[in-house]
Parts: sequence; C-alpha cells; structure tokens
Amino acid sequence: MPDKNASGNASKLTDTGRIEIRLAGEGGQGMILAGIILAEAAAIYDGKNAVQTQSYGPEARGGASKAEVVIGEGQLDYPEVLNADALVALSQEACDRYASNLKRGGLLIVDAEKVTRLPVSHAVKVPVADLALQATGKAITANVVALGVLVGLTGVVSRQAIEKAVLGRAPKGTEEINRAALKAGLDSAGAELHL
Amino acid sequence: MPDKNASGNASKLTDTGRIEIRLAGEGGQGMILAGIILAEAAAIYDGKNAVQTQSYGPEARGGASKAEVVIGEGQLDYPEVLNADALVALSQEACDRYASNLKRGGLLIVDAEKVTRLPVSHAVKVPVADLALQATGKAITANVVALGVLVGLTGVVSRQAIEKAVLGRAPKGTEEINRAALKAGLDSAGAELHL
Amino acid sequence: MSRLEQHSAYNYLRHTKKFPNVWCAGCGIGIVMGALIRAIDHLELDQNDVALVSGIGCTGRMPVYMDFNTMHTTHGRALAFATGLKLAQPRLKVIVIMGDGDALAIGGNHFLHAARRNMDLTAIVVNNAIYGMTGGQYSPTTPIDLRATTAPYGNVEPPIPVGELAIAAGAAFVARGTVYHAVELDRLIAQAIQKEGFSLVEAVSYCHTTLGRINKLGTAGDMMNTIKNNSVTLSAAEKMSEEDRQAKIVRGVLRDVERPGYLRLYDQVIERAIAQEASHAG
Amino acid sequence: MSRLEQHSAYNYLRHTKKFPNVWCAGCGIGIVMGALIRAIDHLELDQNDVALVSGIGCTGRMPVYMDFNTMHTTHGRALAFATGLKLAQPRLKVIVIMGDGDALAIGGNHFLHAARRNMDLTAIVVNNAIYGMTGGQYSPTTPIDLRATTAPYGNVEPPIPVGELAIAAGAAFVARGTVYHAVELDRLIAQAIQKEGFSLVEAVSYCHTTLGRINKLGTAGDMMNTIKNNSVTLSAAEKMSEEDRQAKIVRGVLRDVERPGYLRLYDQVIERAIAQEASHAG
Amino acid sequence: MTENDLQPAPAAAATARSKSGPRGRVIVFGSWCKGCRLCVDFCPKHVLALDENDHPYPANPEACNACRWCETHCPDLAIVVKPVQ
Amino acid sequence: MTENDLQPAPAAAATARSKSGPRGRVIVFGSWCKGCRLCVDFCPKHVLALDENDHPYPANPEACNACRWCETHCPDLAIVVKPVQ
Amino acid sequence: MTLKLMQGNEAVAMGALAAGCRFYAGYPITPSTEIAEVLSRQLPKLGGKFIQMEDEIASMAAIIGASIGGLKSMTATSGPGFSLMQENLGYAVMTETPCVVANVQRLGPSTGQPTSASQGDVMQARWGTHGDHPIIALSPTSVPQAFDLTVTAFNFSEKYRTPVILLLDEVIGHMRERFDMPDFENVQRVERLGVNVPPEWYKPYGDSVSDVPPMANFGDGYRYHVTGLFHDPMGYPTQRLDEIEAWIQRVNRKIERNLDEIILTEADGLEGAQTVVVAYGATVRSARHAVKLARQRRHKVGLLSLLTIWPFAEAEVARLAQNCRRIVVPEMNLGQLALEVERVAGRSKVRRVNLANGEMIHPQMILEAIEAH
Amino acid sequence: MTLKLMQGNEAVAMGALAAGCRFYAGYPITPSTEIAEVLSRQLPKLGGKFIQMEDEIASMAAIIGASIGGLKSMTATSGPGFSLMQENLGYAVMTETPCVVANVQRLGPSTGQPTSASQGDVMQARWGTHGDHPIIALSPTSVPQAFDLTVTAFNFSEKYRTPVILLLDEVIGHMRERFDMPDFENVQRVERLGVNVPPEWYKPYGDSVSDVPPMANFGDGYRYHVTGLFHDPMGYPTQRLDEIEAWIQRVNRKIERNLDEIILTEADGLEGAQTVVVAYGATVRSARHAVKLARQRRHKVGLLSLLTIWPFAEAEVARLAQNCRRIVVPEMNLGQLALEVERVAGRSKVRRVNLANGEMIHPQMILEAIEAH
Ligand SMILES: Cc1ncc(C[n+]2csc(CCOP(=O)(O)OP(=O)(O)O)c2C)c(N)n1
Ligand SMILES: Cc1ncc(C[n+]2csc(CCOP(=O)(O)OP(=O)(O)O)c2C)c(N)n1
Ligand code: SF4
Ligand code: SF4
Ligand code: SF4
Ligand code: SF4
Ligand code: SF4
Ligand code: SF4
Ligand SMILES: [Mg+2]
Ligand SMILES: [Mg+2]
Repeated sequence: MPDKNASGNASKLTDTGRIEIRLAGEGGQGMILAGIILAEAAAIYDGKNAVQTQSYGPEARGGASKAEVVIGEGQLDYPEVLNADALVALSQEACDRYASNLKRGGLLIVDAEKVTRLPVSHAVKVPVADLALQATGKAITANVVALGVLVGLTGVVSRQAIEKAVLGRAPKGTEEINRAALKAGLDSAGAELHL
Repeated sequence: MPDKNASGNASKLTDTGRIEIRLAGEGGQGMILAGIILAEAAAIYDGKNAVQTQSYGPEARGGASKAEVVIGEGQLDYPEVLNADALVALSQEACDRYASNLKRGGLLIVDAEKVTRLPVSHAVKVPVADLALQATGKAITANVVALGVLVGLTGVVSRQAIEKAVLGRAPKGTEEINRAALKAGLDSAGAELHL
Repeated sequence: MSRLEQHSAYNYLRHTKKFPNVWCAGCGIGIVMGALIRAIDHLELDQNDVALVSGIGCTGRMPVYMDFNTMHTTHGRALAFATGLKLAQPRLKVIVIMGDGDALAIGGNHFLHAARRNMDLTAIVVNNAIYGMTGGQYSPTTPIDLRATTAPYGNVEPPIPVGELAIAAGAAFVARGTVYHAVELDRLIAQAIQKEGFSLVEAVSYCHTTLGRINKLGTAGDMMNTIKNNSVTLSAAEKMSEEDRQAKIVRGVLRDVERPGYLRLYDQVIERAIAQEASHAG
Repeated sequence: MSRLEQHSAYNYLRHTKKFPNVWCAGCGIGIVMGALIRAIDHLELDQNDVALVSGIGCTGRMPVYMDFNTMHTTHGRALAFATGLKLAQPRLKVIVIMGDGDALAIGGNHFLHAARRNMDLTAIVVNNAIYGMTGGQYSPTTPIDLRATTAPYGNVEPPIPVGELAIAAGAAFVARGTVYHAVELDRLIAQAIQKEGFSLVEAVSYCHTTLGRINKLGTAGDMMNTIKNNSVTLSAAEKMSEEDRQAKIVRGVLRDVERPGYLRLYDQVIERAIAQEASHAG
Repeated sequence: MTENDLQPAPAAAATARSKSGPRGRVIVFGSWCKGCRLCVDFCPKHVLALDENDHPYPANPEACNACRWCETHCPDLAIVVKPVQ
Repeated sequence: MTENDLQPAPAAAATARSKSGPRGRVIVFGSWCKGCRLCVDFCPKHVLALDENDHPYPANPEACNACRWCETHCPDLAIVVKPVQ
Repeated sequence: MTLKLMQGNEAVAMGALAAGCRFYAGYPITPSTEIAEVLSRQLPKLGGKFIQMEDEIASMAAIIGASIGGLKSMTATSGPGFSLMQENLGYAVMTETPCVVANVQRLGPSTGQPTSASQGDVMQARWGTHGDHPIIALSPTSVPQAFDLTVTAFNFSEKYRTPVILLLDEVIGHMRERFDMPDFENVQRVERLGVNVPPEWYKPYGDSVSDVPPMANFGDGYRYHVTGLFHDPMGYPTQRLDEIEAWIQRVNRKIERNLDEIILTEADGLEGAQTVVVAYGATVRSARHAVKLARQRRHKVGLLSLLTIWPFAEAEVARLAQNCRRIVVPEMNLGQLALEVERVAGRSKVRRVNLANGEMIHPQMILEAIEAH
Repeated sequence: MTLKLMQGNEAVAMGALAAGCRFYAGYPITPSTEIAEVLSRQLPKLGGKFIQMEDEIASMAAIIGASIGGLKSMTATSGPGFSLMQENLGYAVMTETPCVVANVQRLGPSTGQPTSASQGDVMQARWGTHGDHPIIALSPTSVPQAFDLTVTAFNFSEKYRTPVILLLDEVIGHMRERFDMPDFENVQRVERLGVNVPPEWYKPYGDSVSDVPPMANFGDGYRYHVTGLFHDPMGYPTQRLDEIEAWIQRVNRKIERNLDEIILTEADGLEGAQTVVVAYGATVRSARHAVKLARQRRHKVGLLSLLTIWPFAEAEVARLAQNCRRIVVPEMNLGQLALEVERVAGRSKVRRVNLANGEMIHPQMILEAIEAH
C-alpha cells in the first residue's frame, strides 16, 4: 500500500479548482447530511461541480462517520479526498480517525467542547454544539452550525448557495431554526476571523 | 461437424484389439443392461478391458435407446463407438437410428420379426423375441437371447464369461431362465453359422 | 353447456411434433392435463388469455402440449416466474403446474409466499409422492417407510401436509383431488381458476414407474386402485376418527375464503402513490 | 438454583474486542441475547456443548458476542448449516438465531423443512417486523399499512403467522414471547432447548431505528410500551373474540407435542442398513 | 391414427342392443395410445380390450354407456367417446 | 467501566431506608451502556436516572427492590443487580 | 432537464424509468438498496409495479416473467444476491428474455464487507451461470453515466433479447454527483422488435435477418412456448443436434456481429501512447487522475475506459497492444479483466494494479505502475 | 482389491467413502444422481449420514455445517444446482471449510440438455461465486481416476482447508469401465490439521507456518467464531484494512505456494513436440486417440492432460509454449480453458477445438486441428 499522501498536492494539478472537504462526527450528528448540503450548494446553487462520498456501514449507526465533498470547476476525477483542504470534526473519535490526510496547512475546525486532543498545532475551535443549542434550542442543528462556520471561514461555496441548500433540505416547519443555526455558524466564523 | 466416419478404421490403429459393439432396442427391452453384462463379461471374467456407455434421458423411457461397449486388451481411449464392429437391433426404430456408423462389413444382428427395413444388404436375422418366449416363456429375456446370438456369432467374449456375467446380474430365482435364454441365443447363432 | 361437447379437447392441444407425450404409459400426469383442459373449456376462457407456467420435472412437461401461452421455467421457481407474469399482464389467467418436489422441496419458499401474498395464481401440484423425472428419489410427500432410490432403507422423513400448509400460509382456496376422480378434478380446477387470490389444487397421482416399481406396488392400474380405495371425500372424512382420517387421502375443497388478491392489494399502493403525487403537485 | 446467581452472565460473553455490541441503543436483540444466556445458564449446559448458528442481519450478529461454538452463516440459510452441524455432532445443542427476514423471507424453505423433519434444533426468531440491517425494508412480518423504505405507501402484503406456519409444517414446540417479557422469554427458550425435535421461539422486538422512525412510533421505550400493551398471554387470548385476538401478540407455548426428532428417525435408517448388511453377510 | 371403432365386434353389438339408456361410440387414436390398459381395466362395462398393437378397441361396443371414464382417464388423451343417439 | 453505584445519591438513600422487603445494589458498566434509557424509564421504583454521560446511576438507590427488571432488559447487558442483605 | 446532486444508485433507478422500465422485483441488499427504494416510490406513480420478493432467486424469476408479459423489467442486488440469481440468469439467456440486472458490487467473497468498494464480480458476470452463454455487462464511471448506461442496458436488452448486467461498484453506487438529468421524453428508448406476422406464422425462436427473433408478449395472441431446455425455432424442446447447434450459434452471433455497437469505450490520448491504462468503473476516476499526473511528468500515457466490460473489447485492446509497450490494468480486485487483457496483449507487457481490501485504488498506485520500469 | 465394471459416478461415491467421507447432503439432479444413490445406501452402514435436503443451497450449507462439526463432507450436483450453490461455496472459501462438491456437468445454459455431455462449467467453477477467491478443481478422465481424484479432492480440501470442486463431465460420470478398486485401508487419506494448543491459545484463522491454520471441530472444546464476513485471526468480523489484506493474502498464498503439489497433470510425449494438445476430462480420451493417429502420420505431437483444472497449470503450459509451435485445446464447450491457454501461450499459436452440442469431441476433429496449417 502506497502512502496516500505521496501524491502531495497533486490533485490541484489535475482538476481545475479542486477543493476537498471532510466532515466528520458521530453517527446521529448529521455530518453526512451536512456533506450532501454542502455538495448541493456547490453543484446546484453555485454552478460548480461537486462529488460527495461517505462512509457507510454498521459503523454509521454508532461510532464515527464521515462525509467527503470535492468541489471544482469542471470534471472531477478522483471522487474521494486525497488531501483535505478542510476538516470539520465534531467529536474526538471523528477527529482522531479522520484527521490523517488533512493537507499540510489545511483548515481544521473542531467542536471546542468535544475535541480536546488535536492532531495539529493550529485549529479553529468553535463550540458548535453550544452554539446550536443557543441559537435554536436543538442540539441536532449542530451540523448546520458547522456548515456555517466552514463556509464563513473558507467561502468554499457562497453564502446564498449554502442558505438555499440548507433550506432545500430542511423538513417543513424547520426552516427558521435551520436559518438561525446557519447564521450562528457564519457569525461565529466572522468572529473567528477577527480574532 | 466432421463426418464421424472419416477416421475410418482408425480405432484399430490406436487401441490394441479394440472391438466396438452397439446394442439397441426400445426402452424396456433391456439392451442397456445387456451392454453392462457384455462389458462385465469382458472386464471381469475375460480379463480384458471394457468401457460401456449408453444413451440416457427421457427418451430412454420409451423410444429407442442404445448401449455401447468397447472391448480391448489394454488402455481404451475413446469410450464410444467410432465404427461399430457389430450392431444388435431389436426394433425397427433402434435399427434406423443407430445403424449409421456400423463399420463397412460390420455385423448387423436384428430381430427378424421386428426389423423389416434393413440399412445394409446382409444382416443376420434371428427371431430373438420369439426365441425368448419359446425358451423361457418370458419376452423380457430377449436381451439375454440377443447376447447369446452376439457371442455365439462373434466370440467377442468367451462363453464362460458371458454365462457368468449373465448369472451375476440375474435376480435371485431367475438364474435358470436366464441360462436358458442365453443358450437359446448361442444355439441359434450356431445354427446361423451353419447356414 | 361446455364447448367440449361441440368440439373436442383437441382444440387445446399442440399437435405438431409433440405427441405422443413424454410420460410413461399410464402416468396420471396426462389425466391431470385432461382435467385442466376440460376445466378451461368449461370456463370458456379465451386461449390467448390463459398462461401455463411450470417448473422442472415430469409434471413440468405438461404445458408444452397445450395451446396456450406456456412457460417451462426452472426447477422450483414456477410460482416466482408466474408472479412476474401475472403482475405484468393481470388480464391473463395464470395457472402454475408443479410436481411435489418442484412445489414443495426446492420451491417451498415461493409456495409459502405466493400463498401469503394471496397472489392471483392457480397452482396445480401433481403429487406423485416422488421425484419422477430424476428417477425416484424421495420427495417431501413420500409416505413414511416407502423406499426410494435415495431412501433404500425406507423413508423416515415425515411428509408435508400440502393443503394444511397452504392454508396456514394464507391461500384463499385449497382443494385436493386424485387422478382416479378425474371429473371431480375438473370441477376443483375450474373452481380454483375462478377464485380471486391464490388457489391450490393438489392432484394425487402416484408414480408407478419409480415409486411403484421400487416398492413393488404394481402397475399403473394397481396404483389407481390404491388411490381409489384410500381416498374419501371431505364430508366422509369428517365423520371418521382422527386416526383413520390420517391414513386417507381426503378429497374436496379444504378451504375457500374471500380475501383480496394481491392485485387488488397493490391497487391501493397505486392509488396512494397517485394521491400523494397529486397532493404534492397541488 | 441457577449458576447465574453465583457467577454472572458475563461468563458467557466474549469480552475481547467485541463490546459494546453493534446494535442501536435500546435494540431488543440484546434483551433476547440476555434471555438466551440465562436460559442456557439455567439448564447448566456445558459451553462446549452448545453451538449458536445465525444468518445475516442485525439479529445474525448475536452469536459473536457469546462464548460458545458460534457460526454466522449466509442470509437465510442458518437452519441448513445447523442441520449439517447437528447431524455431524449430535451431542451439541444447536441453537439457531435468525431475524424475521432471515428465517421467513429468504430462509422460509429451510424453516419449513427443518420443522417438517423435526430436526433437533432450537430456532429463535427475533421478529422486529422489518429488515433492520439493510435499513428498514418491509419483511414478511411487517404489519399491514405500516410504512417501510420499500413500502413508502404502506405495506399491503399480509404478514405471515410465524407460529401457525411452524405448527402446520410440523414443529414439535412453538412459543412466542416478547422482549418486554424478558424473564418469560428465558423460560420459553429453556423449554425449547430441552425439547426433542424442532423447537421455535419467536421473540417480538420491534425495531425502533427503522420501523419506528419511518412510522413515527417513537423511541425504543415507546415501542416497548407498545409491545407491553398489545400482548396477551395465551390463556387470556383464549377468552377473547377472534377479532380482538387478531390484533394482539399472543404469548406463551402455542404447541408442545412429542414427536421423534430427526436424529431418532435416522437411527432407524442406520439400524436397517446394518441389519441388511448383516443379513447379506450371514 | 387407428380408429378402431370402424371395426365393430358383432357379438357384443348383439347383446347390447337390448339395453336402454345412453350409449357411446369410442374412438381411439392409436398413435397416441401407449397401451397402458387403464381404459381396459377400469371401463365399468368391460367394453374395451387390447388389440395386437396393445391399443384398445371396443370389443363389446354395445355395452358402452358413454360414461366417459375411459376418455377422462386416458393419460394420453387417446380416447374420445361420442354419445350415440 | 463506570461503577456508578459508588456514588450513592444521599437523598434517595434516606427515603428508602424505612422500607422493608428485598433491596438491590445496581452496578452499571458505563463502557457498554449506550444510554438508551430503558432501565431508567421502566424501573418500577424509579431508582435510576441518567448522568451527564447518558449512563444511568441509582439516583434513588434505596427504592430498589432488586426486581431485576433493569438487568434483564438492558440490551447491552450493562447492568447487574446484586441483592443486598 | 433537472439539475441535481444525485446518487449513483438513484441515477440507475431514474435511468430505468427513463428507459421505460415498468417492473422491478428485488430483495434488499447493501449497497444496492437505494435502487429498490427509489423505484418502490416511483413505479406505482407511473402505473408500473414494484414487488419485494422473498429472495433473489424469486426476484430474477419475476422479472423474467414480467418481461415475457411485456414489461421492461429489472432487479438490483449485490454479490451474495447475484450469486443466487445465476441459475435464472441463465434461463433469461436461454429464453432470450430482455431484462436488466444491476449488481452493485461489494467486497467479497461471501458476506465479505458489505459497504466496501470492490470490482470483484467482473468474471462472475461473465461466467457465473453454468454452461456457455454470451452476456453483456456495462459499468459506469460516474453518476451521469450510471443514468446513461442504465438506459443503454435496457436498450441493448430489448434490442438483442438478452439479459444485460449493470455492474456498478459501491463507489459509483453511493457517490453523489452533479447531474443534469434529461427529461425522460428526450431519452432515446429502444423497444423490442414486435411480431408482424399472423400467429400461425410466428416462430419465437426462428431465424431472422438480425439473428434476433421478434418477441411477442404473452397475452398478445401469439401462443408460444418458452423453455430453459434447448429448443427448436418454435420454442419446443429438442434433442436434435442440428437444432441445438443452430440455437447456440445464433445466440452467440447476435452479440458478436454487433460488437461495434455493444462495446462502448472512451479513449483518451491513445494515439502514440507508450503506456495505455485500461480501466473501468470507479477505477477510471483514479486512472484519469493518475494519467494527468503522468502526463505532467511527460509520460506518453493513454487511457482506455471500458464502459462495456463484456463482451470484452478484445479487438481494440489487441490493436492498442501492437503499438504500445505497456498496458496498466488497475482493478479493485485481484486481477480479473487483466486476464483478458493479458490474453490479447501480444508482446506488450501487462502490469496489474490490484487492491482488494475495500478501498479505491489511489492514483498514486497507478502512477507508480506507469512509471515503473 | 475388487475387480468391477464401475460407473464413474459410483467411483466418485466409492472414492469418497475411501477418503473418509462420512456426510453427504444433496439434491438429486441428472447426471449426478447416482452419487447420491450409492451414498444413501452406503453411508449409514459406516456410521455416516446421508440427507436429501430441500434444495442445493441447503445441501451446500449442510455439508459446510457438518464439516465444521468434524465430518468429511460432500455434495454432488450438475449445472443448475451448481449455480445455486455458488453463494455458499463462497462461504466455504471465506471460512476455510474443507468440503468436496462434485459437479457432473451437463449441457447448458439453463436446463439445457440434462443427459448430454458438456464441459461448460469450467469457468464457472473458477468464477461462479462473487468476489475474489482461490479454488481447486479436479477433473478425471476415466472411472479409476474418478475414484482417485475424489480421494485427492478430499485430501486437498482437508490439507488446505478449502472447498474442492470435482468437475466431471457426463461421459465420465455415466461411463462404466473396468476398475480394480483398492481396499479402503490402502487408500492414503489426509486428515485436517488438528489443534495442539490449549483453547485459550487457539486462533482459528491465525497465521501458521503453512498458511493453513489448524482446524478445531465444533464440540471439541475450542469455542470459536465462524463468519462469512472478513475476519481477524480469532474469526471475529473486522473492518480493519490490515486484517482484511492479511486474510486475502494468506488464503491465496496457501494455494499458490503449493501449486507443485496441487497441479496434477499427465504428460505424454511433450519432449520435442511441435504441437501440444492440452485437454481435460473425457476430452482427454478423444485427444489420446487423435494423438496416436497423428503420430502414426509422423506428426510430433504431445499431450498434456490436466487433472487439475484450477489452479490452471499456467507455468507448465507457458513452458511448453516456448518450445512448440502450436497448442490445440479441445473442449466440449465454446472455449473456456482455452482462454487461459491463450493468455500464457506467448508466440505459440492456440487452436481451439470446440463442440457444445452434447456430443463428445470426435478424435477426427482434433486430428484435423493438429494437421491444419
Ligand atoms: C436446480 C435443479 N435442481 C435439480 C434438478 C433436477 N430435477 C429435475 S426434476 C426434479 C424433481 C422432480 O420431482 P417433482 O418435482 O416431484 O416432479 P415429477 O417429476 O415427480 O413430476 C429434479 C430434482 C433441476 N433440474 N434443477
Ligand atoms: C443473499 C443475501 N441477500 C440479501 C442480503 C442483505 N441483507 C442482509 S440482512 C438482510 C435482512 C435483515 O432482516 P432480518 O433478517 O429481519 O434481520 P434483522 O436485521 O431485522 O435482525 C438482508 C436483506 C444478504 N446479506 N444476502
Ligand atoms: S416417471 Fe412417474 S411421474 Fe414421470 S412420467 Fe413416468 S410414471 Fe409419470
Ligand atoms: S436497526 Fe433496528 S434491529 Fe437493527 S440494531 Fe438497530 S434497532 Fe436493532
Ligand atoms: S388409457 Fe389411453 S393410453 Fe392407456 S390403453 Fe387406453 S387408450 Fe391407450
Ligand atoms: S365410455 Fe364408459 S362404458 Fe364406454 S367404453 Fe368408456 S369407460 Fe367404458
Ligand atoms: S438499559 Fe442498559 S444500555 Fe440502556 S441506559 Fe440502561 S444501562 Fe444503559
Ligand atoms: S432492580 Fe428493579 S427496582 Fe432495582 S433498579 Fe433495577 S428495575 Fe429498578
Ligand atoms: Mg413428483
Ligand atoms: Mg428483522
């Protein structure tokens, strides 16, 4: 087995504007849905190309799980993350398991309360779950808060796109809390940037 | 499909002392059992080699069926009849269907009462079924009569061998009628020879 | 008055290349075929609207002789093929013809589920208590202690109660007849064909060539007599002791209830789907 | 007094690498596992003399946690594997653990024939009324009108009456319990294991993750309450009207008869074979 | 195809003529018949016998009461009974 | 493994002491428990509550009558009840 | 057109509907289940039927029955279920019944690893059922292509009266990708050749100019016989050697004479390539990446993507082999289609790149094979 | 020794008994049925067990169960049944359970022609189950060899903990031939490697010097887990890539490192041959005849008879190919093992001789291929 990192930043050389993002958390935290939303924001609302993959299986029921999103301008070849430009991790186990191929200098966003051991020296720590609770009263919106943080920090998709994508997936009657969660994430990213 | 006769008498060139015999009749006439008995006579009692094959299948329940026996001194390669040295046919359909690769000059034995159209000019016509009835009172022993005729005419196996083989396969209590049937066949062959 | 009296059963046969049929002389499968033809004739069904589906076995050879839409499938799977055919062409009367091994050994699961779903099919099982086609191995209906080529010391496996099983699984109509009672069989088959949902007719017809020969039970005629002497009608059976009844072939309609067939059940699915679509659009 | 009171159920578990188990929080399969362990403990069976055989599904994962001879086979075929194992090692108590889909959809035929042969096996079917492992498709036991991922408009297929089917097929012992009535389940399983021939315990345990979520039936606890409120004992059921009873989960021993198990039946074959051999030799 | 009924057996014809009730004419398709004897053995009126080809013929045609047992039980669909007025 | 019973809830202990009948000591294996709440919700004596890790602990230990409902129904075999003399 | 982020399995279901599929029978299995789930929702709206059968054997049987009844039919499964379907798949071949079988491959053998990626069933798709038989198997490399090739699968199956296997890998089946789905009216559909003679003249398995006999549906007034036994032009069982041979030859010929149409490939930079990568399914995605990297390093590399796996693109690969030095065959298995490549590679060297642990092949592995001496 | 005229199927049954087979589960099917019939009579006399299961799936399952219970076990079938056994055959591979599956081939596909000769399941024997897996398949050329190779099949299966397929054709299965059957005591039997460590130390799927882990029987006091999922050395399911890879590698290695022992061939006049005939099964009989004729006509012809079909005698054929001009591959199918021969034939020309209508290949056909230019 070759070292997966051996191709370095090679991906950039192949697909135009290729950006690789990994979203990880515990089963039930909704990170797979977050991945789908992010990919939809890029593919449907931002007019880019996007591919989303995820880890399936019994372990998706409990334990850590992840979604991957690759975004680019034209054809996207390899559909999985080669060297993540960004990783969002909402639990310690998810962070431990999935931080391995974060690109050197890549962005790591973690839930400040849940992830205490960090694999890299610099990481953006946001109390994602707390923000979700504050903003919506529902811990389950943490995934949308996380998307807000990611988009706020990276601009990987436009704010309009992510909002449309979130609302497009929101079950009837939950539009408002999802909008609030997204805003909370985006705002906290703004705050982060100004730190 | 090549013409099966193309290899002519080639078989003789390969297996030492190879003799090919085909026994045919209607389902229920016991010609497959006759083939087994003949092969056993050669293999077990005459110390030769023998291979027996047969046509299986739904058609073996009614219609014509055949058994083939190849006898030789050592290894026998091709197990089926290439060019029959002898064919015994107890019904018209059997004769029609299976006479095709009788060797030029090969021996054709038919039941005189049942086979009227003959594929070759010279054939030995024996009233096999009638002989069976006369000798044993049972039409079902026609196959053993036929074996007697064949062995009597060809000596392909010894008389002792065929008798042992017949008796070895005879259900308990039927030894005598089978011996009688065999004798009837052998005798009529003797008569044939003196014609 | 059935058409048979004007023009004979031969209108329903494929004459070309097919006769005489493949079965042994005296085999009851042909009698069941006659009964089936008379039943169809009696119901005055259009030949184009009838499909016969069979599995593999002596019994499975039946459809080829008859001039309908006919399908000789794989061993044990006839009911599953028929399910697809029926759903695709609900207009067809689909009649599924199986041997006991076909229907109940390898095909037992499809039997179970066709009955459970109340799939709109008529199953005819020719129960000859043996695997005929392959030469006499025991089947799930071989009686205890009878010998078979794979039960040289006598069968010890309890036979399946075909009708009772179908009833437990949910069949709407279950009947049993025999080849000795051929005319009764016509009637049972005709009733079954008319039934909504899953209907079963078990036709008892011992195989003399294998079961009979191996167990020295005599000729085809002898085995016919056995059936004759060993069978009773349902009403007669009800008057017998449990024990006596066990030894008998009980003939008649063992179950006949009204239950919606699968096609009607599935209509609900279609209705709901269309309603939901409309409400989404509206 | 059972050994459990001296040393706990943990003696029967494989601790290494295996815990916590794979099931969703609150899944009743684990409760059935507990009941099975208590039953085995109560019977004081030697662990080396017990084999657990399962098929594929959430339920099929059970054996790996337990310290016996354990076999996780293919989907639907556990009873057939177990049949071979039992015949090879008659000394083993072979317990077969299956989901409803495993036992009755793909595995229905083996179920039928294991029961018919009265094969000396104990079958435990965890009936969660759905295909859990694959994410909530309807199964042959899903109640009418409940939704599933492949029945988005509600299920229209009549569910199979598991116990009645086993009885019709010939099982010697048939019982039904639920995960709410866990201690009762111990007893039923223990009785089943002691039985000669084919014994079945159906353990009702609705899957909240799939069936529950799709149909908005609430949490694991809510579904426990549903079971509690919807079930009655056999004796209570006998006092109810047919219609009322239909809506209930009837708990208890539905059948318990003495019939020789397959191993004893096969002993006859061996005896006859040896006798015949001797008479040929003599 | 052998329509054996074209060769009525005169003796049988004589005895039966005196009978009342329905009567039948039996037609046998020889090329389909396999000679299983079911029709011969089970005909309630003993109408049938096998000929030298093992095909049945109405040895006693006048006894036939058109009960159709033979027709409905011939496994080879080789017999038809036509009611005779 | 968390043996929560080592942290008795004093208030509950106080009320229950007056009771007669059998009493039980509840042991929870935290690393196996998935926090499904079945034990908490169905304990007939309302002995249990979830802690901040979603694991049950005997919030009201003295009320426990060692009925073992929790033990026999924990899907993760994460509870043992020891009778207390 | 509808712009969507669509999953590969969903695209298969949508492609089926677009192609005119109106019957699905199946048994759930990871990682194919979404195909059934989407169709259980969509088919009844279109007047089609969905049924979950008791197992995969029954599923395969039911779609054949439905196809003979006149509906375009499909099933979907994965390895274990595909193994169970083999007997009836052979029946579809023997009876020349159009139908589509999607196998979303998972890591095997046996239960293996249900959610892991694999291309382990490539040879099984060709040889899984007993007896000699031709087969068509297609394998998409993206979500849009999953849609397109599903349509193609139905079209081939109707046109050639043959079962067609759609061999997905778990990556393509579960991946979500941008897809501008065409309106179904704009999708080109092929319908089975109908009968245009009176029933008395109809030969369901007769000779025809195209070697594909017209197919009547049961109920249409053509009462004919269908059997898994060798049969004559009327469909009746035969033991005649000439009839058996005629069947075998015609059924093989109807595929062989249309290889040009059936064998779909995508060529990328094959002209003058010294190394050619031959890939299929999700592995094409790894290969494309690797090929781009290699080209940046000035290697002359071409990529032949096989959308049709069976019949194998024998002629095309043989031709390439004459002009290149090396053929690299990356597969998520231990080397299956590589056997075919090796067979026709002549003097050009075949380098296999295999991974069979459930992971996608990393582009780096292919790059190394391209660069190795 | 007992001198008999014995049928091939009977010789298989006798070979099984001689090898120590004490369990048979099966479902009847032509042309294999005699194997079951003989064993139903003989096994109970020896304290063994015979059971006729409800189908072939169950039969395959039952023999695996019985083998895990410690009995040497077998089943027999033909094409349609063999197709049905594929899923559980893969389970036997995955769980490394010794067992023997005889497939007496008939003409296919589908129901085909049950009583006709064929070698149509050669590729299916290799690839019929899903996922990558090694397999051993043996094919006798005579009745005595049917006995011998059945013994060998059991021995290989026990020694390597793997299912072994015995691929007969109908000719060999039904043919009766002179056979001097050895006394069973004189037959060399291999028993599975037993465990010689205490239960706590036992790893049912652990590494071992031979790559074949010792096998404990259920009930012997070693309580372990058997699963069709990928598993670790303890037999517990795993998703760890390193453990999955280790399993795949070991299981393939245990066969590959023993190719010398496993690949059985018979060489006849290969030295200096310009044409080599590569044949197996009953076709060897035709080939022998043809080769003798050709030699009489002064052709330099050799004959390589493959008793082991899988693993394919790749190295041996490749070596021969370097020294001969032409390889003739006669098969009673449309060309299956010829694909493998072609793969390794290098520059020597491969000429296929195929017949798939149920008849044996006539020596003349092979002779023509030898003589053609
Ligand atoms: C999958 C498969 N297994 C086995 C067979 C062989 N086979 C053909 S018919 C048959 C059984 C026949 O018995 P039954 O179904 O009772 O029909 P019958 O011949 O008695 O009418 C068997 C086992 C087959 N064709 N296919
Ligand atoms: C041959 C085969 N078909 C399908 C599957 C996929 N599969 C795995 S578990 C399962 C059904 C699970 O339902 P059930 O048996 O009721 O068990 P549960 O998970 O509900 O306990 C299915 C269809 C498989 N593994 N093998
Ligand atoms: S073998 Fe038996 S069932 Fe088959 S045709 Fe002959 S008598 Fe009938
Ligand atoms: S999916 Fe359902 S059955 Fe499976 S573990 Fe979860 S709750 Fe239990
Ligand atoms: S019943 Fe039919 S087949 Fe039998 S003898 Fe009479 S006419 Fe002939
Ligand atoms: S119709 Fe009746 S009476 Fe007349 S021949 Fe036939 S069976 Fe005899
Ligand atoms: S029942 Fe068991 S798993 Fe559930 S909360 Fe209580 S201790 Fe934890
Ligand atoms: S033993 Fe009974 S009372 Fe005590 S905690 Fe458990 S459930 Fe509650
Ligand atoms: Mg039968
Ligand atoms: Mg279930």
